[in-house]
Amino acid sequence: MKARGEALPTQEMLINMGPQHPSTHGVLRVILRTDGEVVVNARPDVGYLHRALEKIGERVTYAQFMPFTDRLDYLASMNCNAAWAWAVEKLAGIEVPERAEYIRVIVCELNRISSHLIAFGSFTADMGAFTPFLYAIRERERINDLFEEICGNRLTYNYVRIGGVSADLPDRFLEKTKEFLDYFDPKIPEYNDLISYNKIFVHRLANVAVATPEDAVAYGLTGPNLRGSGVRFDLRRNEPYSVYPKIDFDICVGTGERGTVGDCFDRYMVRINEMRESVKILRQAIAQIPDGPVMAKVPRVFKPPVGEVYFRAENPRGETGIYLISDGTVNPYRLKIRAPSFVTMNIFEKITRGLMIADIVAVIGSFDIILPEIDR
Amino acid sequence: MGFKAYLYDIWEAVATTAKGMRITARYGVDPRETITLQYPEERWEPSERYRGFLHNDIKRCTSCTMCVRVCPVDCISLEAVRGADKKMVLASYDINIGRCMYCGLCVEVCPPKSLVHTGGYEMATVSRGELILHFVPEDAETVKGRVAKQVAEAAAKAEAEKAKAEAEKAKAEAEKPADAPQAPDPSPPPKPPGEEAAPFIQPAAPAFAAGNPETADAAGKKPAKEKEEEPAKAGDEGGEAKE
Amino acid sequence: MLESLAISLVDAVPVLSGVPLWTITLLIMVVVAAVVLTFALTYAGLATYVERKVAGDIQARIGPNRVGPVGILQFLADGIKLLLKEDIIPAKADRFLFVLAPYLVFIGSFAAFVVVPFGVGLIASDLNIGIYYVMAITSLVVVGVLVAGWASNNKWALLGGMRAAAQIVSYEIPVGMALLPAVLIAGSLSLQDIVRSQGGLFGIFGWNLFHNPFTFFSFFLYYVAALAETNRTPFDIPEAESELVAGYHVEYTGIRFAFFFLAEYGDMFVVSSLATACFLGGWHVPFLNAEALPAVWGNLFSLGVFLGKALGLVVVMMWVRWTLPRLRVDQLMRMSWKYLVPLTFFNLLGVSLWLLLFQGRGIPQMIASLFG
Amino acid sequence: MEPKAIFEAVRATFGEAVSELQEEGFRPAFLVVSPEKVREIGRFLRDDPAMKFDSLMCLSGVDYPDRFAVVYHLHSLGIGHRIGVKAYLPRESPSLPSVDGVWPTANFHEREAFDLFGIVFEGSWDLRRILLPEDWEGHPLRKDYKYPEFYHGIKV
Repeated sequence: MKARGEALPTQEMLINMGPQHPSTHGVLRVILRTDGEVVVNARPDVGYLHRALEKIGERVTYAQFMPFTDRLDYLASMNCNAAWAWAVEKLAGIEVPERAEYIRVIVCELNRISSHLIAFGSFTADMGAFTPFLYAIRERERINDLFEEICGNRLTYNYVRIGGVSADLPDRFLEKTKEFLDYFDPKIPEYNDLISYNKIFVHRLANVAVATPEDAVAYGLTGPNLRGSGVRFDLRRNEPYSVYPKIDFDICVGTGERGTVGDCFDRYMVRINEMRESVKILRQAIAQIPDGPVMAKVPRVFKPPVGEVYFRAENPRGETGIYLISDGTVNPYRLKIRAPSFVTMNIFEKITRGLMIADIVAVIGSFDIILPEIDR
Repeated sequence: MGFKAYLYDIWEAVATTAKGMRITARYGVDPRETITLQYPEERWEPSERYRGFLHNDIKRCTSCTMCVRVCPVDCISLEAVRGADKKMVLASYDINIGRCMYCGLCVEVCPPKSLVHTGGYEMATVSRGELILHFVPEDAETVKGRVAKQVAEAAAKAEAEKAKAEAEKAKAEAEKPADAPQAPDPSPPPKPPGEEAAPFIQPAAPAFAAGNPETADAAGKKPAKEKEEEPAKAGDEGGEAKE
Repeated sequence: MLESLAISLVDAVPVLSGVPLWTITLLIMVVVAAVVLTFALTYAGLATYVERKVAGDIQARIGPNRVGPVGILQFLADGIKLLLKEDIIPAKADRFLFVLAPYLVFIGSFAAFVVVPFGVGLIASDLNIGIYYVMAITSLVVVGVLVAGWASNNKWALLGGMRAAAQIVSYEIPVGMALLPAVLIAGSLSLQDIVRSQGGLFGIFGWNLFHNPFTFFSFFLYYVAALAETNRTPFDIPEAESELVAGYHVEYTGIRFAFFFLAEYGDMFVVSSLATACFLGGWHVPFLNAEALPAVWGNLFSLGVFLGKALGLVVVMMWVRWTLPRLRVDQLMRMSWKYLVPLTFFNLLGVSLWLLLFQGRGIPQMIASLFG
Repeated sequence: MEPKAIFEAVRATFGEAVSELQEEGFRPAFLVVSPEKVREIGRFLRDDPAMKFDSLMCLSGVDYPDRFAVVYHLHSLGIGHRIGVKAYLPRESPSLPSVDGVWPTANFHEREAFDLFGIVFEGSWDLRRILLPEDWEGHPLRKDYKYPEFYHGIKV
């Protein structure tokens, strides 16, 4: 025993969280400097999954890059497919048939639900409640069934094409989607009862890792993470593309329901509420979808005009921006993908200061990052 | 924290926990909620558009290489040689399904629709080499050698016929020099070569020995074509059995 | 007790009269220990199976169903697998402590079975300090866990070990305090005495649970605190697979890991059986005096009832686990020191005052006396 | 604000540092600025009440045939207009001031551009390789990048 007043020398501990860790959602590595359980500094180290998609993009044609966008954010392949198609169409000025646009919106919103389900499920699993994860997976399987019918795959859909979609909707698809929506609607209150408002869960999330609106904008948070900070901004509404202007829906923002605006709980609740809005969008899109062709005339050897375009789409994880430079050949000259999760990791070091190790897990989960997108 | 808040805290914890436990209990006791599919016994039916393993119907394949060019990951390799009939003959058509990402672009562009996705999704191998699907049952070199031989034969035959025709022409010219401009017939007298002899001479590849369609007339073409199909089918069956 | 058993055995079988008494006593001890251990191991194995089944049911799945009828032999398969696994000791681990830790945890958990009153006469050793003994011997678990966390030479394991030490030490207090009302009512630390005190002809109203409002709350407080003692969700932060990967046993493999695993389930049973003995009337069957029945029937009957009650509580633990998320370490501490400790003290005070005011009579007795 | 008006306004403040407005075929339009003035122009674009470009959507490095460029895509959440800013750099030792003091989000983008193009951002608070290993040689997104045959003695 040391004499009274003589402090024991203490030392900060350096812990490697990841790249192999159950709740870093992939191969994220966080270098933690901790003082006991309290995190002094958490520095994310990304790049373990780098596949040089941008370099690949310079070697393949515009149409060939479509399957690679599947691998960008594999939980929201449809959204990435569609973002790529929209970007190229904007570059080349292709008019897409309205039915195709509606189909894209339908599949994108279905995919948004399924992506948010995984976000919800894996987040609760990170928080120690494993059961909601299984429920989320169960719902997601039904969406996967729908997608399998429409495009033949359950994960990497590669369904959207430049100028439209690869195939028209199969028979009874819209009815089945409606059935799913009717089934899914009552599930959200159930999730809320089961876990969202659970005392322990709320305590784990409220007031943890607050991203103020100013910080959120300055650090480039987008999508649900930005809205969780109380910023009412949604590209589907503020910079409308496709047929979103014709559809009525609300933008969900964090309200500081159980704590401060912009805490983990707000980010979580925005996702839960967005699933409801997606259901709303889907119902409208199903009611409005016109008949017609699903593919515009696009030459087989597709050469867009020389130019540069930056297109961004509201994906489940935020804005996926595509900066595309065309030199008039069949291959993109330069292609930069602004991945929302990648940008989100930038704020990580700032807002995790002074949290506990268990909170790091909550922060990663609340940002709903996905590694293939971070590392591209 | 006031005493009231303290008690409310406890109450909230108990109430929300009870709420959650009620839901899990309902799932726990309700057998209808079980959604597991007992995989090897119960099977899920892939949908019509399911993108499973690729299959190429080599009878219909025209060796146009569209699939090879469109494949983003270069998993299809195709070797074709120009046959005696000026059509492309597949020497080998391999798909490395270990590499394939099932994007379906190749199926979309295939002009004769010979390349299709099957519903197959089960495969396990112990070595990577087994992940390469061979659609042409024979060895590429064998096919190439055979075709080269046929081409040479056909060329020789054509040469012979040309020589013959020229000889005739020369003869005709010699006989009727005045008629010379009309004399050369673009298609010399059709003589379906080896129409009945070829299958016996070359049982391995009778189809291609059946003749040069350019030299064959319409009547001679038809039987030759029918002959073409039979052995091809046999070869295909052999391939399936191998799989 | 064992000695008297030995004497009666010698009386029954005259051949043994030549053998020294202590040998027979020792033999009986070994046999009893073997029986208890066998029970404990079988129970722990089956509990893992039940846990997975419960989890499956709750999660809309099936759970294990391949080995044996409805998968009941799954635990044997798992056990064999764990036995056959390579036993890895990390190169930089403290070998001696690393090897020692699982035994400490295992002993701490399974030695408590000795005083569990399974039935009228079914108790390995009816110690007169039963509850005290349980509290003391289960403290070995925390030593084992801490040693495991330290010896693994892994930062995650160390964090887990530290968390476990802090948690178990903190929760010992509410656990002890919540059990004391039963001791007060029975006036004895012996578990058999506590169980006997809950008899009577009031059916389930003879249980301490319904003795007075304070004991009623005591039971729930005990149950929550016991969940934390056994490191179960929502208090499983020493393992916390999503934060600490696996906590203190992250470096353990094979049979050493199995020891930790079995100890956890053993602990669950111990705390459940304590709750049963102290609050749920132990082996008492409502409206039936098991002690008055012939020895064999009485024992069988009471054994069944006791196991039913205790295992029911174990299943509730599983149900809780598959519903709730996990607390953070500071919240866990706050819960213990700010909520459970004051409340258990308050309860203890309440029970003491009650006993003082009403001469040890509970509400059911008072109601009964009203009706004559 | 229209790109033209933004161009005029920025030009009025910074003069020749803003050399041209690329409009035809560029969506959004680009202000071409001289690299050494990037930080000042960025701060002006962020703080000027008529501009308020508070959000840096994207920062990319580009390898044009004869020179490098760093491209900034800006957006204003309040006003809702967008503009691109482009700074051309020489191929030899490309470097320009970092803008992570203006928009903190620039940091990861700049690290990426540094990693994949070798563009040095002076004054950045943390300029390290981000996607590739620290000991990787070369900058793969350059058009003249040669694929390595070995990495740590392992055949690629």
